[in-house]
Amino acid sequence: MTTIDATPATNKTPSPTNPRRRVYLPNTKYIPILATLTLLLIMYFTGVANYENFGQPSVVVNLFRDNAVLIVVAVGMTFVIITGGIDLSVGAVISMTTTLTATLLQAGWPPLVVLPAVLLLGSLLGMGMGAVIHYFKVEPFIATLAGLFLARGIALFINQSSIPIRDKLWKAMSEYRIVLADGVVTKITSVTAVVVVLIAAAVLAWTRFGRNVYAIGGNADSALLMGLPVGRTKIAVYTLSGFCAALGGVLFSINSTSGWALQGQGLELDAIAACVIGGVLLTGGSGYVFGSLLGVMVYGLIQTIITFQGDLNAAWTRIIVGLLLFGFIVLQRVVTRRAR
Amino acid sequence: MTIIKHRLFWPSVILVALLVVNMFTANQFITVRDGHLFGVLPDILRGSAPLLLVALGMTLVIATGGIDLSVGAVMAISGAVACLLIKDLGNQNAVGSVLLIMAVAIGASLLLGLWNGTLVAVVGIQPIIATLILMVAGRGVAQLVTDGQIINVQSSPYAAIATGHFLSVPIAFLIAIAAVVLTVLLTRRTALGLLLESVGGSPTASRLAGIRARRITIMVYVVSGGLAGLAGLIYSANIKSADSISAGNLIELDAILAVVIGGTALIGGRFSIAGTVIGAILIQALQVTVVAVGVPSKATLLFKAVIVVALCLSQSTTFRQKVFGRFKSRPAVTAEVPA
Amino acid sequence: MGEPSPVLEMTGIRKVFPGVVALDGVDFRLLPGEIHALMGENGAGKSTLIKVLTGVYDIDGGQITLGGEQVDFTGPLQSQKAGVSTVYQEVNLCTNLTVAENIFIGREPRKFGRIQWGLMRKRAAELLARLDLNIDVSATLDTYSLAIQQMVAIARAVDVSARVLILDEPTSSLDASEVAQLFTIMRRLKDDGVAILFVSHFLDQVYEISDRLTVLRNGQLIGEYKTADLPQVQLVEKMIGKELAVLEDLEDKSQRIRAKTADAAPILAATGLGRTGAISPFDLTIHQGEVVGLAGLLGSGRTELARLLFGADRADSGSLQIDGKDVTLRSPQAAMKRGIAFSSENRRTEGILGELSVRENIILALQASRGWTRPIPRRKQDEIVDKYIKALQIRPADPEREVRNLSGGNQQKVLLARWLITEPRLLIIDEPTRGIDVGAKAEIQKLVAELSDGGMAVLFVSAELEEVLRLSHKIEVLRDRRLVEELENTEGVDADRIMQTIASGATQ
Amino acid sequence: GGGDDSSSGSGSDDKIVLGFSQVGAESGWRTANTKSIQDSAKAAGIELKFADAQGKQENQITAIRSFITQKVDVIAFSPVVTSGWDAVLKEAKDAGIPVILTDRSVDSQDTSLYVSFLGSDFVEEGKKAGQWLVDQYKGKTGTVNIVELQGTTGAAPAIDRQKGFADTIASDPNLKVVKSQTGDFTRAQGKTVMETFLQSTPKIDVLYAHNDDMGLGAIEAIEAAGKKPGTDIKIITVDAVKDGMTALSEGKINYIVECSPLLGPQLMDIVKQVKSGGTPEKRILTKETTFTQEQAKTELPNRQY
Ligand SMILES: Nc1ncnc2c1ncn2[C@@H]1O[C@H](COP(=O)(O)OP(=O)(O)OP(=O)(O)O)[C@@H](O)[C@H]1O
Ligand SMILES: Nc1ncnc2c1ncn2[C@@H]1O[C@H](COP(=O)(O)OP(=O)(O)OP(=O)(O)O)[C@@H](O)[C@H]1O
Ligand SMILES: [Mg+2]
Ligand SMILES: [Mg+2]
Repeated sequence: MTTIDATPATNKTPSPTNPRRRVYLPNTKYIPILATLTLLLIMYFTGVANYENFGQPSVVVNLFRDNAVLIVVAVGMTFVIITGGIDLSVGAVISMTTTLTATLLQAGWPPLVVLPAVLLLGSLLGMGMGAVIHYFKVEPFIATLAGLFLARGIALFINQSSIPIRDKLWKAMSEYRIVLADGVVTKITSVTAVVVVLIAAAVLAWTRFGRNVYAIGGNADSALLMGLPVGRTKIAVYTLSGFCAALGGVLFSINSTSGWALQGQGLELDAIAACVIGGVLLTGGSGYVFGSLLGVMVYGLIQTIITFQGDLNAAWTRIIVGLLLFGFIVLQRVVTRRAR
Repeated sequence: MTIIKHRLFWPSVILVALLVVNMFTANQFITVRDGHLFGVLPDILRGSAPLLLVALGMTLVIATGGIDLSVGAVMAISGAVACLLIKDLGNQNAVGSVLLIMAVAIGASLLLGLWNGTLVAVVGIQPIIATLILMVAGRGVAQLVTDGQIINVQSSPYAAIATGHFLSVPIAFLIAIAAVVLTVLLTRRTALGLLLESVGGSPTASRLAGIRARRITIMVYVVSGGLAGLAGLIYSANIKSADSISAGNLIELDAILAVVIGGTALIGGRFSIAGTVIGAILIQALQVTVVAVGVPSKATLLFKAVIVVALCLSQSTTFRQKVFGRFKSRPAVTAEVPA
Repeated sequence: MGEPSPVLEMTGIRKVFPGVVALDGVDFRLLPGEIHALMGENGAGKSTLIKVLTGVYDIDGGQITLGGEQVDFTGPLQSQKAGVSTVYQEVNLCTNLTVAENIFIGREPRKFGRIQWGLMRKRAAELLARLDLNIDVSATLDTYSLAIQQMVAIARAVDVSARVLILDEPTSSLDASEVAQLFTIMRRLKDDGVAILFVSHFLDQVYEISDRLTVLRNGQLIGEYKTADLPQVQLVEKMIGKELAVLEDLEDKSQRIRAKTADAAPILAATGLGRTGAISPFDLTIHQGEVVGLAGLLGSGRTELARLLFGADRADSGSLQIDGKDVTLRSPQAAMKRGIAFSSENRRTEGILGELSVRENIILALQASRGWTRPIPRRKQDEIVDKYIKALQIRPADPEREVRNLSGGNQQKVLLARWLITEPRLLIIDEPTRGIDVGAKAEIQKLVAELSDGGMAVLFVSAELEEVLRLSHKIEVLRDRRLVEELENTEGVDADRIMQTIASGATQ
Repeated sequence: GGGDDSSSGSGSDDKIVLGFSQVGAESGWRTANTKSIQDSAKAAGIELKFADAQGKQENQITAIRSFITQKVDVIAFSPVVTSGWDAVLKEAKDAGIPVILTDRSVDSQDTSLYVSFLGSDFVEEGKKAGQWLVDQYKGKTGTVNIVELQGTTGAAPAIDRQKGFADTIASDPNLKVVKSQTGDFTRAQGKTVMETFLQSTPKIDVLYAHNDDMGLGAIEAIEAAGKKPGTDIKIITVDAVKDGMTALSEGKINYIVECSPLLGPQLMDIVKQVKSGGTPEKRILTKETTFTQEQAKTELPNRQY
């Protein structure tokens, strides 16, 4: 044990880097995303080749508009899943938000009060669930399921039927057209969604909070021992997800100028699926906001293809969606494996 | 003291509480009529059979760290296949043919489970997505099989699996219990349970301990498929028809909830079949209670939310410590140590 | 000499886990500018004392003062803020993050709230270079071996300017030169007035570096001593409560060499076996009853070599013969079927199943090889498990306890037991004595010797060269992921000789 | 998927292209509705772009927008909910595509957003069911205990059928809804909920189910409890699908209010009318009736769905 000087320090580790990493491939951690993107493009061009009008720019632009809510929700979900959690309450929070928004607006509340109020409520609900998950060590699944029941329960309790929104601001937002190019129009909702994605991606990649999210997902026990604010971060991601869901609800209410307690049913599963398709690992610790965005795009594109196909009844719609999903996932898997 | 600490204590308490409520609201809680059990309790037990079966398979899947979203679709397919074949029977009451058809339907479900298992264990797709594919497409297939309509059958042997009685006990419940017993034997009398928990606990460590994780994973999905198929048969026999649209709709959520209530963690590892049984019956009892007490349908979800919140808090050791711990003074803790 | 007032003082600390009193009225003091060793057997309560101090666990009694003020940390975050920097026993880092992130997470260099990645990587690389570690800091941590991870953890802890530095078995998988690097840094910090708490089962290291030491046994304080005043033998006595006799038997090397069955048929013969990026093709034969040691520096490829022989990784060149027959090991099962067992160096992620009980962990491999349809009868399980709990002195001796609640050293023993009960013909053990106390280590070494006398072949990997020398019949020296030399462990072979081989880099 | 047949897409030839967005496939009734529309489109020589919304408003909005992108000639849809169509309908209007509502209405204040609404009136159906009951118990004394199996909570038909029914029976203080709970429009739920109703209600005289399927499930439960459906407990349902009519003719149901899914032929007529520049009536009620047990016996052989 005392023969240290026999090894001249300079002689040690002549290969400074891991040889496996010497060849430059696109960084392996981005491979799933790149694979998803490639496959998405392939899918898109297959659509263009097969359907008339599919190549119009508005198809792509509408993808963002039609899936604005899902995008926003998936962003929040991405944070939650990266910490190794799950949030089932998002769809219900959307319904609660739309119902509440519509009810309050109908009751004559000023829209500029309603907006922050519902966003705050969604965040608070998220925070509550996060707190229960962290402090009482309740499984995220069951805690957020309770949140689901609660939020939709509140919505149904407020009003079972759909409530129209006739508020001027809401209507204006709903009808405001942003002209991107000749004949290519988009709406506030899609712009909001894109902004949310950009902000979230920046937060996840560049801030301390973002890194803590990954650390917790990698190993929550270690993160705690490393002195990271595990509790605070966990609560924050659920708050964030609640906020995103509430924002999704607002977008929903803008999109449809109405509120309804059954809105957003099953949306949680779509959001989770979108994240996972986009390469976020359900076990936590890995994934990107852009991945989830791509996941939503895959979902949206499948829907678009189905509508363009136009001759599928319910049964075939489901089967084709399943098959497309299957094809996509398996290809993604194969491509990622090859590249590794 | 120790019994209160048991993780199934609080779910059991809530279950018993719900049953007690039903005791007061019901005309009959449990009686014998026409030679078989009758009343709310038998109704709850019978009604819980499909959920129990599905949750049972889900428990094993979850133990390996997976999840099976496709159970509802498998239920729909199995019921559809069975009813379609039975409808075309010359004599719908021929016990032999009906049994054969049921075997075919379950066979189909096992194959669907195999498909899931292969996607997860061989292709390496995350379980939630792998089974989502079948969840979406499978119901489409079921709708295709039934042509979107409800297929009616008039087969008393088939109906019996849901509504019949054997030794005055509902057959559906007996089937569920038989499945539970079989699963317990399968997992605890063989080494399967241990290996499952090991794979769920850490796939890497299990592989290095020489466990054939792949085979085991495929197997649990197959079992889950088969049990879902059986549940689908009971579901459709109960209404003597195949309803491909609503059969097993959203049951995956209830099943997962039952498993989690039963104390099995979603990340995999240790599982408790007894817990799942309690969980499944609890959910059914809750549903019945909601109707029996006459909770208005717009408040139903709120009512459920309260129960689930109570459940999840009661199961949290930390919560109990923080709330009930207040009553005890700190020195008391130290005092009991020497024992 | 007037003692400076302690920077940290713990008095009457009591910590109870269900069924165990882990600490019972322990006092502990740490003076500024000293290196203080905390000594005790596996399960004595060292790690628990540390976790109690840093707020991971609540205390059930006693009090802690830091810098004269009473503290009650609610978590590592608080203690870290108060100037206590800690390396916990099992490497507690996030393997999904890069090396640089692991070092800096929680205190990343930022500008306008945005992390400065470039700066962070640069600083991380510099920091590691000071520990003589030149690795790619932007690679994720899971691409590195456990030893490197341990170095990264150390780097993280020493970089923060702390009042108190706690190192819980930081050297358990490091080899001599890394240890030397670490000690240099520790001395420098000590000179700066940092109080260092150091845990190690290597007595040499303790005597080399520490000023004072505190001994725990069974959760109780035995005493606090000046290192210089307490001879090794007495220290061991205080730790285990009785005299240690086992070690002596082994020292006679000539005896070991004689025991070797010289011309038995080889169990395993590898020719040109290799895996790109992991280990260059190598030749190796292992005979029945032979103990083969692997020596090399950190990252030299010992673990990779061992994994190939077990089928944990697949070889992509060369061939492997077992009992004279060509085989390709596609999976661990394939190797196990041929009588090979492998205990990984990374017990936390590749070894134990924390949720399962001691009994289940022990029988796991045997059960796996029997298949799920043939369970081991419970009576037999209990019998085997009891036997090994006794033989390896696993404590607490409760087969139904969850393994994750065992102390690190005891977990290691459980793993060893797991493989011993499969009665392999070739036992590959990677760092089997990592984190194991003196007494148990001697027991394990004795056990290995006995097993080899009984005809079992053993491939023994350890960062502790002396151990390799003591046990092996022949020693394979690795360097830069290639096997550079095979040495018969004869009279003239000693640590110096091996280090020279490594340094000169002779090729096969 | 193929797509060779869609090359005829944007009305480049004289074939009319109709984009139809269906609510979903939540029941046999809905499937019959879909079939009717698909079949009659084919018969009328109209090219149908069909999209299934799976019960989600957002999907439906997406589908309608997609129809606009695809430049179909006419859009028709059965709204999932009543509110929230203004924006998308305006887009259609701006694109110059006429919109026809089928089966369910929307609550837009600007009625110029759609050209016509073809469908039944759920409130009216509830009223018809209630009226029959009022007539049955006219002049009788003693309370009549009614249990109600509602449709999916929050769904428009469920809300309206409950409302129409409740409004009508309010005229007779003896008629009392003692229990009301959702049966999700499905047989299985109908059966389960009815089982509990039977267990927890001392005396049930009448069952009102928001659709046939729930009623049929409830019949199973009633029989299992040893009572005679139609006699011991009077049953009223809505829809009049074949299975329901069979039960009605067998005397297990007492009264069914029809809600016809066969909107296809009428819809195609309107489409053609719109396309050729005509203005159809704003509100077209589907031809619907009610059935008693006797009427059912004669009608049953003609039921196709
Ligand atoms: N979380 C826990 N739950 C229950 N018992 C525990 C827990 N952590 C530690 N113990 C028990 O407390 C005792 C002290 O363990 P500790 O880890 O402090 O030992 P140690 O001195 O660090 O040993 P080693 O040298 O093996 O690391 C052991 O008996 C152990 O089994
Ligand atoms: N000094 C180093 N420089 C770069 N990479 C290293 C170094 N040491 C180890 N590694 C990485 O660690 C991985 C594991 O090496 P391996 O486990 O075979 O080494 P070992 O000889 O067992 O050493 P250890 O004592 O670390 O267990 C290798 O894949 C390599 O990428
Ligand atoms: Mg320790
Ligand atoms: Mg190693």
